[in-house]
Amino acid sequence: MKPIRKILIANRGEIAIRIMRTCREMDIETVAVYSEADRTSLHVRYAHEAYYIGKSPSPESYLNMDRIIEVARRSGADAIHPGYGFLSENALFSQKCREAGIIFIGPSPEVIRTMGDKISARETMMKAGIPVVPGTMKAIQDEEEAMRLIREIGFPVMLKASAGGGGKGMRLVHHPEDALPALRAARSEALAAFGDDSVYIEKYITSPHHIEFQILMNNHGNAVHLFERECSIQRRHQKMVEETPSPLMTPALQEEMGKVAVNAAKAVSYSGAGTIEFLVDDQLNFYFLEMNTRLQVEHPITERVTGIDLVKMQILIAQGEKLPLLQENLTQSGHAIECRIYAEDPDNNFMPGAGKISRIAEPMGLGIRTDGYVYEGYEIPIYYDSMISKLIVWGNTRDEAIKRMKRALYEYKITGVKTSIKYLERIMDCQDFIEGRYNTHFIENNREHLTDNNDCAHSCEDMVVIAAYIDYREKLGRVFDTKEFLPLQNRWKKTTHIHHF
Amino acid sequence: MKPIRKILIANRGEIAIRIMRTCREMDIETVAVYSEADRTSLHVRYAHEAYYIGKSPSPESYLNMDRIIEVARRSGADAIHPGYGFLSENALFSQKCREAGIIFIGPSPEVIRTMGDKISARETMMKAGIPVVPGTMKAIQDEEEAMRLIREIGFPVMLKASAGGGGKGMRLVHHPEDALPALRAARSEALAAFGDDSVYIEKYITSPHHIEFQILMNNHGNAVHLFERECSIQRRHQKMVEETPSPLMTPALQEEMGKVAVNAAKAVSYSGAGTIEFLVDDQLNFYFLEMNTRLQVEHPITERVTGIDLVKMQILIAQGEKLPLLQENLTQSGHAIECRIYAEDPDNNFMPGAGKISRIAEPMGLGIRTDGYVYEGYEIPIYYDSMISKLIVWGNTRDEAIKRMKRALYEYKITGVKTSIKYLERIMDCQDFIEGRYNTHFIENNREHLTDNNDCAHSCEDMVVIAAYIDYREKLGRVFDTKEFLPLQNRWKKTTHIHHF
Amino acid sequence: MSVEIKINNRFARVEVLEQNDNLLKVKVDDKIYDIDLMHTPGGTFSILEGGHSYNIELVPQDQPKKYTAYTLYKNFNVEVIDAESRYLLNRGGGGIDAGEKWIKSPMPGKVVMVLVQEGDEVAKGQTVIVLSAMKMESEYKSPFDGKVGKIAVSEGDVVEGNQVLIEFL
Amino acid sequence: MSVEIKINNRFARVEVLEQNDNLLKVKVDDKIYDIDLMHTPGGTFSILEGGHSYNIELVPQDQPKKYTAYTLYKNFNVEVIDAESRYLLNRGGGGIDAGEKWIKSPMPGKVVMVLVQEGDEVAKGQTVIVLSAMKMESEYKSPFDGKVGKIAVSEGDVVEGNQVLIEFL
Repeated sequence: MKPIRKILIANRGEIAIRIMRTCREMDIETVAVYSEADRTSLHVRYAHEAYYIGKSPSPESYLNMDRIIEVARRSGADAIHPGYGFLSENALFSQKCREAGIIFIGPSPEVIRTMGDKISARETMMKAGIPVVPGTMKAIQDEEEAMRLIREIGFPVMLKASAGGGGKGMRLVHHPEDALPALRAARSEALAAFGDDSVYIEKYITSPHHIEFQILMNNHGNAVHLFERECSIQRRHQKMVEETPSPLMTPALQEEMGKVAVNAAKAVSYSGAGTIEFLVDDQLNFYFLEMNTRLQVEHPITERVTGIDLVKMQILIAQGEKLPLLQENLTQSGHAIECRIYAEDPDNNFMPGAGKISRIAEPMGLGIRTDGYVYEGYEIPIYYDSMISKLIVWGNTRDEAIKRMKRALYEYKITGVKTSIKYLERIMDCQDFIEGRYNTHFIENNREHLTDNNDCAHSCEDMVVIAAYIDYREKLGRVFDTKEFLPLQNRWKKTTHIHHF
Repeated sequence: MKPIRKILIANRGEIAIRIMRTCREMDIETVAVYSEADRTSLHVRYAHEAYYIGKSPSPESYLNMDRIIEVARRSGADAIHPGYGFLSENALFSQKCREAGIIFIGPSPEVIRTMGDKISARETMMKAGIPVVPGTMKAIQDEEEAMRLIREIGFPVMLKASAGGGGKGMRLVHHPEDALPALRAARSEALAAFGDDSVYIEKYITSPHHIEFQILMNNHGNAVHLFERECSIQRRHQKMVEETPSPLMTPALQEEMGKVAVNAAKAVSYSGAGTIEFLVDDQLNFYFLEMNTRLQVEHPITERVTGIDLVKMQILIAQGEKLPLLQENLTQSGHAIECRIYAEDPDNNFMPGAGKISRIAEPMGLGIRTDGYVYEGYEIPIYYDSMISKLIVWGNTRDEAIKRMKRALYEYKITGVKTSIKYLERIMDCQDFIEGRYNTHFIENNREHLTDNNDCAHSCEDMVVIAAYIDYREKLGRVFDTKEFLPLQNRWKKTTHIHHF
Repeated sequence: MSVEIKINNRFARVEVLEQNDNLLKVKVDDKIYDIDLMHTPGGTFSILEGGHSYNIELVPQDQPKKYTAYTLYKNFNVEVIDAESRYLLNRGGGGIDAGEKWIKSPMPGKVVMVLVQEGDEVAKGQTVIVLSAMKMESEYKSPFDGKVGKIAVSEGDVVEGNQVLIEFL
Repeated sequence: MSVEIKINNRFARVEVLEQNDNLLKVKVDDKIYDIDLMHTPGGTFSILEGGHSYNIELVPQDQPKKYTAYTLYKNFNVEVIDAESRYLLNRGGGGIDAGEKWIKSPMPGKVVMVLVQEGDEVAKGQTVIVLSAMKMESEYKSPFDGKVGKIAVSEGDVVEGNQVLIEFL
C-alpha cells in the first residue's frame, strides 16, 4: 500500500479549496487545473502547482478528461480527486484514470455506471430489497412513449434526466396540458448538461422530505453510515439549507434507514464516501431516490456533528487503508445547519447573477465554518455554478444552531453582487422552519414570509440618504483635486475627535 | 428573575466582539463604549449602540468606572460585561455596578477582592485545604523587607504584582545580584498598570507546567469544572499557545485537580465563569497559583471540546438562572489548540508593534475558528494590548489538531504589521511540541528550532525579486499616465490568455 | 446646498446644516439629526446617531450618481437627483422605465428556446422564451395579456446582459 | 533594462527578456524563467513558474522603492537599487546603517527608567534604558562594551518611533 503523495484536484471553486485544505493537513502536495476564466481563482493560488487546461466553457476544460489525465501524468500526481459536479460521477473518467495508473478518488467505473444511471440504480436497489418510488424502469427517449407512461403513472409525476443531478433536466408536472412542454424542456436541458436526453418518470410523492444518509465503505468490505442530512429546503430543485439531525428523525427510523443505506452500499461493493438519498413522506415511509457516488456539497454538516473529515476518509480509503469503520464508534453530537450562499436574486425568482465582488465580511467566532472561494475584487464567471460560499453552523441544540445561523448571516456581508444571504435570514425567522415543520414545498408554502418586508426604520433609511449625500459631495469636491493621491487601501478619514457624549 | 435585555460591554477588541456575538444569539441588545483611538474599531460598528467615553489612554476611558456606569444608565443597559483585562477584576467596579442597580456579569466585589489579591487568595485556598506554592503571605511594600524575604525563600524566586495579571509587574530572579533591579522594575510596572506597587514573592518551581481549570458556578450553589487548559507555552510571561486536553494529563490527575478546582470555587461562593490556575511539576504535584475571576483569553478551546458557550453561561448565571450544572453531563471531545496572534516581532524579542493592517486573509474550513477584531486598513493603536486575533483549531486527535493548526497558520496572512504567525508555525513544527514534552521554559529551551531558518528555495526568492521589479516598472510607467483612474478596489489586470501548457 | 436623493421609491431632501469635522448636523426632509460620521473613500460608512451605530456600504452602480447601499439589515437602491439628473428625468430620458413592453436578458446567457412567433397572442404568465445562464435554464413569462411584436433573437443565440429579447405590441 | 534588487542580504539583477501580456521571460542573475504573472495594483501577485504556484504580496515601506514582501512561507525585505539609490548608497547617505552607535525607540512609547548617565562605561548586554509601549515594559541593552555619549531623553518622556534615545561614543 503506497501512500498518496500528490493529488490533482479536477475541480474549481470552494470544493477544490476544501479538498486542498485536507491535503495540506495530510502533507500531500496539490495540483490545480484551471480554465481561462479561472487564472486568478483562489484554487489556482492555493495549490502547490497549477496548470491551464482550456477555454472557459467546461466541456473545453473541466470536462476534458484526456487533458486532465495528461496533466496528472506530467505533474506526477498519484491520484485525482474529482470533487462534486464535473467529472465526479463520470464512469468513463474513473475508467481512464484506472487505465492511466492513477488512483481515482471515488468508486470504480462499474459502480458509477450502475448507480449513475438512475434506472439501473433502481433495479439494483430493488434486488437488494430496498424500497423505491413507483415509476419507469428504463430510460425513455421516445416522446410518445413518455407521454403514455406519464398518463399511466398518474399525476403528479416527476421527469428526471437519466444522467442528471443538481436539479438539471428535472420537471414536476401536475396537469396533463403541461406534460409535453415540460418533457421537452427537461430533455433539452439534459442534453445540454450531460449530452444525453433520455429521461425517466416517477410518481411524485406529495409533502415529501428529502433525507439522505452519508455512507463510508472501505475496500475491505467495511461500511458504516454517518447519519442523515435533511435537505428538504430547496428552490428550483436545488438545495438551499441542510441540517442534521433531521427534525423528522426518530431513533427507530434512523436505525432502520441507516441499515438500508449501509446495505445499499454493500449491494454494489461501494468504495469511499457516498450518499443514499431518500424521499420520506409524512407517515415516515421512505423510498430510495438515488445514490450520489461522490462527496456532497452539504458534507460539512456531517463532519461537524461526527467530527470526521470526510475528504481525509476518501483519501485514506482510496489509498487502500483498512480503516476501523465501526458503527458503534460513531455518534452525532449537537446540531449542524448549512446555508448555501448563491450569487442570485431571491426577489427575482432566484435568478443567478455573475459580477464583481466588492467587499466581503466573513462571519466568525464560536460554532461557525465557512467554505468559500471568492475574494474582494473577484469576478464571478458566468460559466459555472452560482454558489459562492457555504456557511456551516453548529449548536448544542437545534434552537442554538438556528440562532447562531441568524447571527452569522447578519455578520456575513458580500457586496457588489446580489446574494441569497438576506433570504436565508428570512428562512431562519420563519415559524415553520423554527418548529421544524417543513417538507420540499417549504419555499413555495412560505412565499409570503420569505419576501422582503422592508422593515428598516425610517431613521435607518435617512442614514443611508446622508451617506449617499456625503459620498456625492466628496466626489464633486474631487473634481478640483485630481492630483490628490488616491490610496489603494481604504483608509479611515482622519479627523480630530470631538467630545460629544 | 428578570431576563437581561441589554448589555453594555466595558471592553474593546476581540473580546468585546466575542461577547456581542453571543448577545446577538440571545436576542440581547449591545452597547459599546469607545475611547478616542477606537471610534472606527470594529466593536463600535458591531454593537447596536456606541458611546464615547474618553481619551485613548485607558485610565481616561476603559478604566473610567463612573463614566461607564453613567453610559449604562443612560442607554438603559441591565447589565455590564467587563470582558478580560481593564475592569474585569476590579472589586470596586463590581461594587459600583451593584450600587447603581446594574448587574455586573462576574462575581461579587467580595469574591473579587478575596481572589484578586494574591495574598488573601493564597490564605483562603490554604484554609480550604488546597496546596499552594511556598512564599510570602502578605503584600510587601518595603524594599528591605522584600530583599530579606527573597534571600529567605531562596533562589529562584518569582516577584509578582499583588494586583497584577497578564505578566505585568512580574519578574523571575535567579541570582542575588539581579534581585534589586528586578524588584524595582516589577514595582514600577505594577504601579503604572494597577496603581498599586505592592508585590509578593514566591518560590519558583523549576520545569513547571501551567495548567488551569475552567469552572462554572451558579448562584444556587451548583459548581462544575469544564476540564483543563494547558498554558505552558509563554513568552515574556504571556501565554502564546494553549491546548486542551493537556498532554501531561492523566484521568486520575484530571479528576483530582477538577475536584480541587470545584472546591476552590465553592470555598468563596463563586458566581459565573472563573479559572483556577495551577503550577504542576514533572512529578505531577500541583499547586494553586491564582484564580482569575473572569473570562480567560483562551476560553474558546474549552468551548470547542465541551460544546458550551461560556459567555452564554455567564449571562444566564448573572440573570440568576438555576442551570442544571452536572459534572456527569460534561465531556471533553477531541482536541483543541489556540494560537494567539500578536502584532509583534518574534525575531526581535517579541517587541510589540503598532501600525496599519494592509491585508488580511483569514483561515477557513473544517475545524477552524478565529476571534479577531482588526480589519484591512485598521491602525492598531499603541495604547492597548498587541493581541489582534486568536486562532482556535479542533481535531479528533492532538495530532490532527496540530496539523490543522499548521494548515490554518499557513492560510492566515496579515500584512502591513509584524505578527507572531510565522513563529507559531515554527512552534507547530517543533519536535518537543509535537511530542507534548514541554513546560513553561519551552520557548527558551527551543530558541534554536524557533528562529527563522530562511528555508525558502532560491527560485521562490527569485519570484519575489521579479514581483518587485514588475511593481517598480509599473510605478515608473505611471508617471506618464497620471490621469488614469485608479480603482479603489483591487482589480486583476485584464490580459488575453495565452495557451501555454 | 440641499440635494434630492431617491431611495427605493422615496424621494428625500438632504442638507448639511453644520459641520465640525466628523460631527454633522443634517436635515433630511423635516427631521434634523446630530450625527458622528466616519467613512472610507471605498464607501464604508460608520454613523452614530443618538447612540445608535449604523453601518452602511455604498457600492457605485454603472450609471453615475447611482448606488446600491447595504446596511446590516437591508439593501437599497439610491440615486442622487441633482440638477442634471432632474433635467434628464423630466425629459423622460434615463430614469425609471414605466410599464416595460419587452423582455430583457438579466445577464449574459444563451437562448435555449423561443416558444412564440411574431404576431402571436400571449396570455399573462405564458412562457415565451427560455434562457440558459450559469448552468441553469430559466423560463421567461409574458408580463401581461398581449401580442408579440419583434423577436430579436433566435434559438442558440448568445445574448448580453440587459439585451431586449422580445418586444410586445 | 536590467535593475538590481536587494532581497534581504542578497543583491540580484533582473531583466525582462520577452513579454507577451502576462507571459514573461525573465532573467534573474544567470537563471532564465518562463513565467505567467498576474497582479493587482494593490501588490498581490500570482506567479506560475514551471507549474508551481507562487503567491506574493508586496507592501510598500515608508521609503520609496522599499517593500516588505510576503510569500506564503516567508517574508523578505526588498529594495530596488536603481541609479538614484545606487548613488545614495555609494555616498553612504540612506541605505544600510553599519554599526549603529545609538539606541532608537522602535515604536511610540514612554521612557520608564534611564539606568545610565552620560559618560558611564557600559558592558555589552547591560540594560541602559526601559521603555513602555503597548502595556509592556521592554529593557534595552547596550549592543557592545563602550561609553555612553548623549542621552536624548528623560524618564517620563513620550517618544516617537525611530527616535534616538541614547548615543554611544
